[in-house]
Parts: sequence; C-alpha cells; structure tokens
Amino acid sequence: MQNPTIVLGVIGADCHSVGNKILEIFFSGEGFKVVNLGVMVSQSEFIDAAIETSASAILVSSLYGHGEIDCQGLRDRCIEKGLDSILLYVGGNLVVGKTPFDEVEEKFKEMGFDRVFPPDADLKQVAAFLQAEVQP
Amino acid sequence: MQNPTIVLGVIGADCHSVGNKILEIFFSGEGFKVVNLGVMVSQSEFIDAAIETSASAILVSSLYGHGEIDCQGLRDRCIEKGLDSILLYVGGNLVVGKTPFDEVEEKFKEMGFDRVFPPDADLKQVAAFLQAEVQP
Amino acid sequence: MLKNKKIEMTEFNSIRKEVLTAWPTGKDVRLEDAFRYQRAIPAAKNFAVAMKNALDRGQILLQPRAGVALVDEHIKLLKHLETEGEADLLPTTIDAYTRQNRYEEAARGIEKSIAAGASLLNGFPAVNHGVPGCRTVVEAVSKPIQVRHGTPDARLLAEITLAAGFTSFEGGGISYNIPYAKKVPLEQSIRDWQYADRLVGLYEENGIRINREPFGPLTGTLVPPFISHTIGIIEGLLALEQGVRSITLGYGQAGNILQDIAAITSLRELAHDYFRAAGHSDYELTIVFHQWMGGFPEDEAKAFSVIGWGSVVAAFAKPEKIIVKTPHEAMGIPTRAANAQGLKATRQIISMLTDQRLFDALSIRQEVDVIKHEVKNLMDKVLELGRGDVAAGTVAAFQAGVLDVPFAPSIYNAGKVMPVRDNEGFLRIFQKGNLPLDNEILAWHRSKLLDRARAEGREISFQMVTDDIYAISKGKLIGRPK
Amino acid sequence: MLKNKKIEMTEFNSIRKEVLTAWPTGKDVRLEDAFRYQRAIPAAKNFAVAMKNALDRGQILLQPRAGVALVDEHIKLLKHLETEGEADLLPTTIDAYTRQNRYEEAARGIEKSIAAGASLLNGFPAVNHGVPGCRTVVEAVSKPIQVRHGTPDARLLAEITLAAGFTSFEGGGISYNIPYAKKVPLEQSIRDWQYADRLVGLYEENGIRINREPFGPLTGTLVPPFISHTIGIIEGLLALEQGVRSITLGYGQAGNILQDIAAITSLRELAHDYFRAAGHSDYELTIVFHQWMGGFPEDEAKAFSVIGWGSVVAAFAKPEKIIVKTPHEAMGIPTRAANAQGLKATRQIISMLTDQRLFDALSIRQEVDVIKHEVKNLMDKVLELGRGDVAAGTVAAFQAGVLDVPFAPSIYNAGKVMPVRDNEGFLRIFQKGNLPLDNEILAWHRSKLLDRARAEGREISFQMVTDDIYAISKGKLIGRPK
Ligand code: B12
Ligand code: B12
Repeated sequence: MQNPTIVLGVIGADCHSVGNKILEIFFSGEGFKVVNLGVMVSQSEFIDAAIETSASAILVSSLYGHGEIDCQGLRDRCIEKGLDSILLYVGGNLVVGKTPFDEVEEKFKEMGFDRVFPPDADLKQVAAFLQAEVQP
Repeated sequence: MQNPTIVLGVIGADCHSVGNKILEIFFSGEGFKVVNLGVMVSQSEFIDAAIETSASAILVSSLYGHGEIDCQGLRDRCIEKGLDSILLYVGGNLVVGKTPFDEVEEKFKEMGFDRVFPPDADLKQVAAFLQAEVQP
Repeated sequence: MLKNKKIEMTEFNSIRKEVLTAWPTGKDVRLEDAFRYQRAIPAAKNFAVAMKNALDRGQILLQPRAGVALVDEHIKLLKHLETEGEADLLPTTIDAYTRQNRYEEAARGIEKSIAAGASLLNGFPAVNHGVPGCRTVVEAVSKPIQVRHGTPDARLLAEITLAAGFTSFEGGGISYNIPYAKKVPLEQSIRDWQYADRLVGLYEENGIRINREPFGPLTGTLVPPFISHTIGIIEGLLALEQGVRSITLGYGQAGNILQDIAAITSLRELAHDYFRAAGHSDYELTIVFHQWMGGFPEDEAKAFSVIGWGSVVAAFAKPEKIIVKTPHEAMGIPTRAANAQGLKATRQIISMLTDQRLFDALSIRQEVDVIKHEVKNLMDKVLELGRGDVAAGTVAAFQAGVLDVPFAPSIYNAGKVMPVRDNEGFLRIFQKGNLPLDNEILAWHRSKLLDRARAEGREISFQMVTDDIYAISKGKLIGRPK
Repeated sequence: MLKNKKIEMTEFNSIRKEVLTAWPTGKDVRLEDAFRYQRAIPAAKNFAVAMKNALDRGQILLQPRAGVALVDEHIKLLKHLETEGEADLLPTTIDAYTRQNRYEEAARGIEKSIAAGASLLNGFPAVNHGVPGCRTVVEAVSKPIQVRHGTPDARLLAEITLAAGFTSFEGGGISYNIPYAKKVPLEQSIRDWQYADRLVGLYEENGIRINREPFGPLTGTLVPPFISHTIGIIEGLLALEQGVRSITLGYGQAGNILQDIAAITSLRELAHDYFRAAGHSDYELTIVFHQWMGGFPEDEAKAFSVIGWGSVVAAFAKPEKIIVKTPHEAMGIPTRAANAQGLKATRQIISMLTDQRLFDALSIRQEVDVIKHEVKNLMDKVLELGRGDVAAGTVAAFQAGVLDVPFAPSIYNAGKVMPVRDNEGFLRIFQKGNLPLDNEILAWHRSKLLDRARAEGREISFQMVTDDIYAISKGKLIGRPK
C-alpha cells in the first residue's frame, strides 16, 4: 500500500505556527505524505490542495479561537468540489475560552468533521485513526 | 462606664497560639479588660473564669477543626452556672475543611453563640459589636 | 527605497487619506479633535507617565491581556481586572480579523457574538467600533490603557484608537509581522509602522506623549535573547526616528533565571548604547518582561507555578512592567475570573520579593557564617547548663529562657524572645529575652533592624512584629506601615 | 535525673508495660511480630531508604500532609495523593485528640464522623484504629509512609504505628511539646521521646531502619533559623544516642531566599559537626524544607504563589524533601483535590528549576557580556547590509537570513535558525542558518550543547528542539529523554 497523502494547515487568520510545524514533522515521521499549507489557510486553499494531490484526509488546525466561524461550511464545499469521501480531522483550541471538550466535539462533528481533537491529543493515536480510516 | 471584661481562649485540644496573642494585644489596646486563658481551654475553665471576673463576654477561638465538637453545650452550661446573659462570640477556622461561611455561622448560632466570625474577621468591627452589646 | 528617515508631512498626509477610507469608521478621525481629547486625559491615565514613574520609583507594574467582541462586555471585563485583579495598567487586545484588516469578518463576528450572547471573537474589534465605541471604553476605566494586537498594517487601528484616547500602542514593523503574518512583505510592514510611529510623533509634537512598545517575545517559543534584543533595538531606532519619545522594549521569559536576568540587564544597556550612538538623547526607555509565552501546562495548579516562576524572575530582574498570564492559558481565552487570578498570583510574588536582592554565593556564605555563630552561642550554653549533657541542658535552657520559641503556647517556654524582620526580610531578633547571644551578634541584629526602622520612618516596635505576622497573607513578606 | 543516655532494656520494658495498657489497642502490639512484618516490607516502601536515595541522587522528594477520621476514607485520600498528586512520600497526619492522648474523645470523633458521613476529626486517629487498622492503610499504598503529628507523649502511637509498618516517625521531645502543648513539662516530653527513639533503635538493632524527623518549623511563625537549628540538632543528638540511624532535620521557610538557602546549607553542616563531635559517625542525615508554615492568604491564586515561592527556594537550596502546602491552607483541612493541586504546583516548580544553579553576580555579568557580543554581531551586519540605514538593513537582513526568527510563520523569514536549550536550560543556537555569529561565539554555543548531549547520552538533534518545545507544559524546562 502506498503512503497516504494528507493535507495540513491552520485555518483562517490564525498565525500559530509552532504546532503546525510539529504536526508536519510528526506525520512525515509516521510515513504519511504530508502537504503542509502552513498558517492562515482558507477553505478553498485546503480543497484545492486536496484535489491536486489526491489527498485522503485534511487535517485542519485552529488555535486562536475563531475555529467555529472559520470551519463552517467546509464539508459542504468539499462535497461540491467532488471530495465526497475525504476524511476531515480538526484539532487545537477550537473555540473561544475554556470549554468542556464534549461540547466542542459535538459542535464540530455537527459541522461534518470525522474526528475532533483537543490540544493535548495523543498524536500516535491520531496516526492510528488515520491509518485505519483512510480509503486505500 | 467601666471597661468591660472579656474572657479569651482557644477551646479544646487546640494549640494555635499566634492568633490568640494577637487578640489579647488587640482587645487590650481597645480598652477592654482582657482575661486570656491561652490555648487548650475547656468549657468549664471558660465558665469559671467568667464567673470569677464578672466578665461580660466570652470570646472562644477554634482553629484546628474540632470546633464543632468542642463548642457543643457551652451555652447550656453557662445558663446552668447562672451566666444567663453573657455574650458568646466564636471565631477562627471553626469546622473541618473549607466550608461556605453561611453554613458555619448557622451551625454555631444554633449552638447558642451570639456572633460567629471567619478567620479574616475585621477586629475593629468585632470591638464595635462588643461595645454595643455588652450589658453595662 | 525604504529608509530610516522621518516621513515628510506631505507624504504622510497623502497616505493618511487612503488609510482613513479603508473602513467607514475612519472618517470620524480628526486630528485636532483627537489632540483636544487626549489633552484632557489626566496624567494618572497616561501610559507614558505611568511607565516613567515606574522607572523613577523602581516599581514593577502589572498588566493583563484582555479583549472581547462587544463594548459593554469589554468594559465589564476591564473593570473586573481593575478592581478584583488590581491591574496597574489595562490592555485592549484586538481580535485576529482586525489584525489582518479583515473588517468585514470582524463585523460578522460582532453580529454572531450579539446573537450568541457570548464573544465569538478572540479580541476587541476596535476599528469596527470606531472612535465613539473606543472612547466609551477609555472613559469607563481609570487606569492607563493600551492597544495590544499583532497587526502588520496597523495604521487605521492606530488612527482610531489614539484619537479615542488610548495612550499606548504595542507593536512594530518586524515584531508584528514576522511572528504574526504569512505573506506581508517586511518592507511593507516596516513602512506601515513608520507611519504609525510618525502618527505618535505628531501627537508628541502636539504635547501628547504616547507610549510605544515593540513586541519583544516574537513567537514566544525558544527565542534566544540576542535575537529578540536586536529586533527590539531596531524597532526602537525606527520609532525614535519618527518622533516617538516613550519607548518600552520587551523580552519574553526564557526560563533560566540567570539568562533572564542577564537578558533584562543587557537589553536596557544595549538599547541606551544604540539609541545614543544614533544621536538620540531625549527619550524615555523602559522594559517590559513577559511571563512564559510558550505553551502552558493545561493543569491550572501547574499553570499557576509557571506564572509564579515568571514573577520570581521579574522580581529579581526588575523590569518596569510585567505582562501576566492566566491559569487558563493552555485552554482558551481566559474568563475574567481566571484573568484576575493571574494578576493576584503575580502580585503575591512581586510583593513578597520586592525587598529581596539578587543573591550571590558570597552573601550566602556570609549568612551561613552568621547562623553558625548564633547556634554556637546557644549550644555552648545548653551544654554548660547540662554540664555536658544535652538533655539535661535543654530542660535547664528552656527554664532559663536560653532556649525560647517565639509564640509557643507552652508554659515551659519563656516566651520572651520577639523576632522581627529586617529591611530585606531576614528574620532578626527584636527582644532577645534570655538568649545567650553575644554582643557582636546582637549589635549586628540591632543594626539590621535600625536599617528597617529608618526605611520605614518608625521606631523598632512590637507593631512591626504584628505587621510581620500578617504580611504574607496580605501578599507581603515584610509588614510595612501603610 | 534526665540524661542523654541510652535507656536500658530493663527500664524500657518496665515502662513499656504501662504504655501498652493506656488504651485497649495497645495489647495487640508484639515486637517479634512487628519485626517480622516490617522485614517483609519492600525497600521501595521504606522511608529511610527513600531519603538516603534522594541524598545520593540529589533529588527533592515531595510529601503532602493528610489525614481523616476513617480507615477507608483515609486510604482513598492517600491513593489520590499518590496517583493524581504524584507524591513521592505519603503522610498520615494524626488528629488533635490523639496528639493529646485523649483517645476517648477520638473515639467519639470516629463515631460522629461515621454518623455525619464526613470526617469531623482533623486527622487519622491511629491509636484508636490500632495495629490492624493501620496495617490496612500501609498495605493499601505503594509509597513509603510516615506518621506526622504533634504529640508530646507519642509512646503508644509509636508502638502501634511502627508495629503496623510505618517506616518514619515525625517529632521530638522539644519540637512536639513547645509549639503543641501547654502544660507538659519539657523533661517529661524529652523522656517520652527518648522512649520513642529507643523503640526506633530497637527496630534498627533488629535490622529495620526507621526514619526519624524532628519537627523543624516549631510554631511556623517568624522563627529565626538559628533557634530551630539548635533545637533540631539537639533532637538529633538525643535520637542518635538511643540508636536512631536515619535522621531528617527540618526547617520552615522564612521567606528571604538568601536566608533560606543559607539556613539549609548551615543546618546540614552544623548537624554533621555536632553529631561527629558527639562521637557519631554511623548515621544518615537528610534535610526537609517546609513551605511557608505561617498564615496563608485566603485567596487561592495568592496561596498558589506562596506555594510556588517556597518551591523556588527549595529548588535552589536542595533539601532532600519538601513538605507541600495547599491552596486551601488558610481555610481548613484541604480536600484531596486541593491537596493534589499543592503537589502539582510544587512539582512544576521543582522540575522547571531542577537544572538551574544558584546564580551569582559574576555569572550574570558573564552572560550579559555574551549577549552583548551576539547582538553586536547581528547589528553590525544589519547596518552593513543597509549601508548604514537600519530600516533598509533590516529588510535585507531578513532576506539574507541574517535576522531570522525561529518558528515564525512569515514567508519573509528564513526559518533556518534552530534554537535549543543547553544543559542548564539556557537557550543556545543549534542550527545557525545565516546568522552572522562569529566563530568564537559559535564555538561557545557548540560546547554548551555538547555538554547537554553528553549529559543526555544522545546526539545534538532536532528531537531535542521538539522535546524542549513540550518541556514546560510537561513540567520541565529542558526536554530530556525519558
Ligand atoms: C505561542 C502563542 C502565540 C504566539 C504564536 C507565534 C507563532 N507564530 O506561532 C503569538 C504570541 C504570536 C500568539 C498570538 C496570538 N494568540 Co496565541 N498562543 C500561544 C500559546 C502560548 C502557545 C501555542 C503553541 O505554540 N503551543 C505549542 C504547540 C506545540 O501546541 P499547539 O499549538 O496547541 O498545537 C498542538 C495541538 O493543539 C495539536 N493540534 C493542533 N492542531 C491540530 C489538528 C489536528 C487534526 C490534531 C489531531 C491535533 C492538532 O497538536 C499540536 C502539536 O502537538 C497558546 C497557549 C498555550 N497553548 O499555552 C496561545 C493561544 C493559542 N493564543 C491565543 C490567542 C487568542 C492569540 C491571539 C489572538 C492574541 C490574543 N488575543 O491573545 C494572537 C493570534 C493572532 C493570530 N492572527 O493568530 C489563545 C487562543 C484562545 C482560544 N482558542 O480561546 C491561546 C490559547 C492563549 C489564550 N489562552 O488566550 N500566540
Ligand atoms: C501556624 C499554624 C500551625 C502551628 C501552630 C503553632 C502555634 N502554637 O500557634 C503548628 C504547625 C504547630 C500547627 C499545628 C496544627 N495545625 Co495548624 N495552622 C497554622 C496556620 C498555618 C497559621 C495559623 C496562624 O498562626 N495564623 C495567624 C493568626 C494571626 O491568625 P489566626 O490563627 O487565624 O487567628 C485570627 C483569626 O482566626 C481571628 N480569630 C481567631 N479566633 C477568633 C475568635 C473571635 C471571637 C474572633 C472575633 C476572631 C477570631 O482573629 C485572629 C487574629 O487575627 C494555619 C493556616 C492559616 N491560617 O494559614 C493552620 C491551621 C489552622 N492548622 C490546622 C491544623 C489541622 C493543625 C493540626 C491539627 C495539624 C494538621 N492536621 O495539619 C495541628 C494542631 C494541633 C493542635 N493540637 O492544635 C488547620 C485547621 C483545619 C480546619 N479548621 O479545617 C489549618 C487551617 C491548616 C489547614 N488548612 O489544614 N498549625
């Protein structure tokens, strides 16, 4: 089996670059083909990159609190562009303020994300989920 | 009017002496005649001292957490011994553990204390209460 | 080509026209009105004055970060930090859309926040609220207030907030681009910040001193001091050239206390060197220290310790200002309660340590020797009283008050010794009771206490002891008179 | 007459009979059974071994205070401190009735606590629970466990708890009388503690090392170090004479870091001096530091800072053990959650500071000079690139990577520089990118990093950088390999 391609990026007007660099290094190390769009990535940039590289998953980060606004509609746009079955993961400090994680998870699952992660997500575990869930 | 006499002490098996020394110095400075029994004072020692010195008030301290057990019955004993109208104040860390002060106050008022004070009681205020409430 | 040269007024004015039309609220800004408004602000609310005073008095001022979407909520937040949190200086942290000049998205954020009944923006969208909205904020508070953001092109933001009475403006052409933006050319951001600095210079020339603060910590993540120092000094030079006169250079805690103290010391010295070498002399330089700017522990107890450690370092390094984190740092924008907690925890440390000097091996050795000397005095006497037997000697010593424990309740304790702190917070002896301390040591204790008495303008007295007993729970180490 | 002389066995045994009949649970104590039970306790659960290891390894062990009325509840509490709080050593704090040998009142407290469904006692009434109850506790936990109290006559308490498998016993004839009692003659309490020490000596002679810890802080209120040192040393001498071999002397934080560090240093040196002068050589001396023992602030944020400051001092003074306070200190017996918070906050500081050395004026000056040197390297190049103009130079410098901000997101930033911490936590350069640092400085950075690589037994690598980024949120400053 070929190494699955994943698209990484920090959505919206968000400049937090440290976690993004860590994610790139980590997932490359785990054998994924990583396409890292860096910080301040718009929804269409994510989608274009995913189409161009035939990616199996998009990993969206949001740290700065505007995640709720920035992520709305991403799933619909993916479907519009023919990315019917692409995996959508999202993680970071997704909402403004300290909030019980269940609430955050529910909110983002409703928006169409397959998995939602807190800042202290176990990355090994995330890699395992990805391996299991990407379409061959 | 003569300076009112008050009896001070730390009840039970309680050895916390620092606050007690502060109270003695403070109330003496405010013009009260202070009879300080120190730490580890039993209920009968309080009552005997009050009778002997014709005190107008007993100020009970309890810091170590056993206040609830140690203070029970003090009002009844006072009445038994003829101290019908003596003022009873109590203060300190009166119960085991951090507890909302309302609950503590209610508990000790039910036991027959006239006033109940938290550790950060304003001592000037306490002196004013005493001045106003002692029988001439 | 980009030059470190004062922008000429004709050029400034032509740029200005464009700047003010970038969003409708820009048209409210009129400089003459702004100057009049600023001149009416009392000195007690001027940020530059506060920083200068801190420098003169050797104080460390506390400032939190805080900003929410709506004016009323923002005011409530700031008032809480002012009263409950006892902040010395107030912030207005700007939201991330405004930082990118995305005022339409900010407008949507405001609407959604109103609808949700909670702030969905990570800061205060000052441009959208315009001069009137910002003035409502400035007028509601009683402490000097600063704009804190992360905006590569902050020209309109500066126009609006300075016209609204803010007296300090954070940022710089490097520090608010490189860590905050992805695609803004550095040349562009430096130019745009020259504009902001020139605007501050105009206020200065009209008798209004506005404080400027380059953002020292940069990415907040493992930045060695010499890198951020260099950038800070450059931004300082750029600002001075445009007529800025009150400048606060920043540094983010690196974690090793030695390096951090050396960093604060060197930043101050270097900046003066470079500023003077560039021909500047008429300026006020102050230093701000940022508590740990990297990733925080999620556990609040642990976060408190990170906050505490930053405060300890500040207490020894003596910057004029410290920017305070909160126990929610790792989780999200703090509640106002958490924000006040960060301030209280910081205050406790800064106050507890305020009288302590940087220690070194030599003075510790000296104190070690003193203690050894004192113990020998007592021990010799104990053994003498016990005729060589320590147990018997102890009983006799307590009887004689040769051993005497302050504040002990035992009737077998003489209770004659009265300790008190000296002027640096060392515990010394006020009343020796029967302690067999020799004259040399006693005279030494006495002289230490006289230092304190002099500093406090009062006699050595029992009141000092009482004050010392309460001190730590009141956030001090030494119980000074009010 | 009272003498510092080993109690003879005939005398000991005749006293012992009396002691064991003071309360019915005394009759369960049989020494042969006790020795057998103690011998089966693994070394990992022996307190004396833990203290000795800490000394050898230069560690600071964390210990909370905790005790409630009922066995089951007490076990739940200790297990929480062990797991959630990650305590290194466990306590069992005894209630105040037991401390006064008022076992009947303790019995009533137990009954009332059962009825109330909550502990109405301020500690664990070990005598009333007897050997079987205490063994249930000892067996339920996996860390070494100590009896902490304040009992002038602790003979029965010692008999029961040592027979039950506790491996450390706090207190002393002076320190558990003078601050804790009102009317107990000192001669009496010293005698009674000679008994307790002799009992520990008996265990020692039977191959079981029990740790003994005189109570250093006394009243916890403004006690100058030389007073508590003298008393601690006396109690040490008394204990050694009765055959104790593992002894931990204590000191309560005074508040000035210089004095506190000097106090810990002098306590260690003085104790050795006096112990050796008295002819002792076969003993293990360790030091315990108590976080602030006086009145605490009621506000929890402020209390965290007091806890944090005590931890900072400990980190520099390097005792083998630190006794941890909680954010509830001023209010009442802490909940187990608050108790764990105290441990976590302490751990965070101790770990963050573990690699830092005591700083002194000289080494700070040295670090100041290094930073100045580095800045000059960069600044010279910036000005060179800008042909004297700092603005132009800056743009060029970023383009060239002469200025380069680690981890910055901007595409105008070279992003080639990689910082990393050295072995003391100073930030140094790992990959210099195009920074114009001269060879002298680079070699110096390199040598600092090699120190770390050597200490960690791994190559200087990017992994170190990643590890450093996570370090503070994991409670460390330097990201060491596991
Ligand atoms: C350093 C920092 C900054 C630096 C960033 C420099 C840079 N260019 O990177 C500076 C100072 C510039 C900065 C600015 C701002 N920041 Co900031 N910042 C931080 C801080 C302290 C650390 C972030 C960090 O680097 N962590 C270390 C890395 C390794 O962890 P991480 O970023 O969390 O990423 C990991 C996980 O989240 C997870 N993860 C992330 N994404 C994804 C995605 C998937 C699919 C998965 C599985 C996992 C995953 O894995 C990553 C690697 O382990 C955090 C608070 C904290 N965490 O302690 C605040 C924080 C993120 N910042 C915050 C804010 C609000 C801002 C500002 C808006 C200013 C403000 N109002 O305070 C601006 C943002 C401007 C903008 N346009 O984005 C808030 C966000 C609030 C919220 N969500 O409610 C935080 C939480 C602080 C706070 N409590 O207020 N910040
Ligand atoms: C110092 C101290 C000790 C010293 C005492 C030395 C001595 N001889 O005085 C030592 C170390 C020996 C000690 C021992 C113990 N202590 Co202690 N101790 C403290 C501590 C840290 C400070 C007390 C103090 O001196 N404060 C300064 C003085 C000035 O304030 P104060 O005592 O509160 O008194 C003022 C007010 O309360 C008020 N007040 C008091 N009484 C009255 C009465 C009236 C009428 C009024 C108006 C006002 C008033 O005015 C006083 C003057 O301002 C407190 C916690 C704290 N407060 O931070 C714990 C504390 C009181 N101790 C506590 C306990 C439990 C004990 C022990 C049982 C050990 C244990 N299990 O931890 C033993 C007690 C043994 C015994 N037989 O009593 C608990 C009590 C818990 C509870 N109530 O739930 C506390 C609260 C700590 C805690 N959070 O666990 N302690």
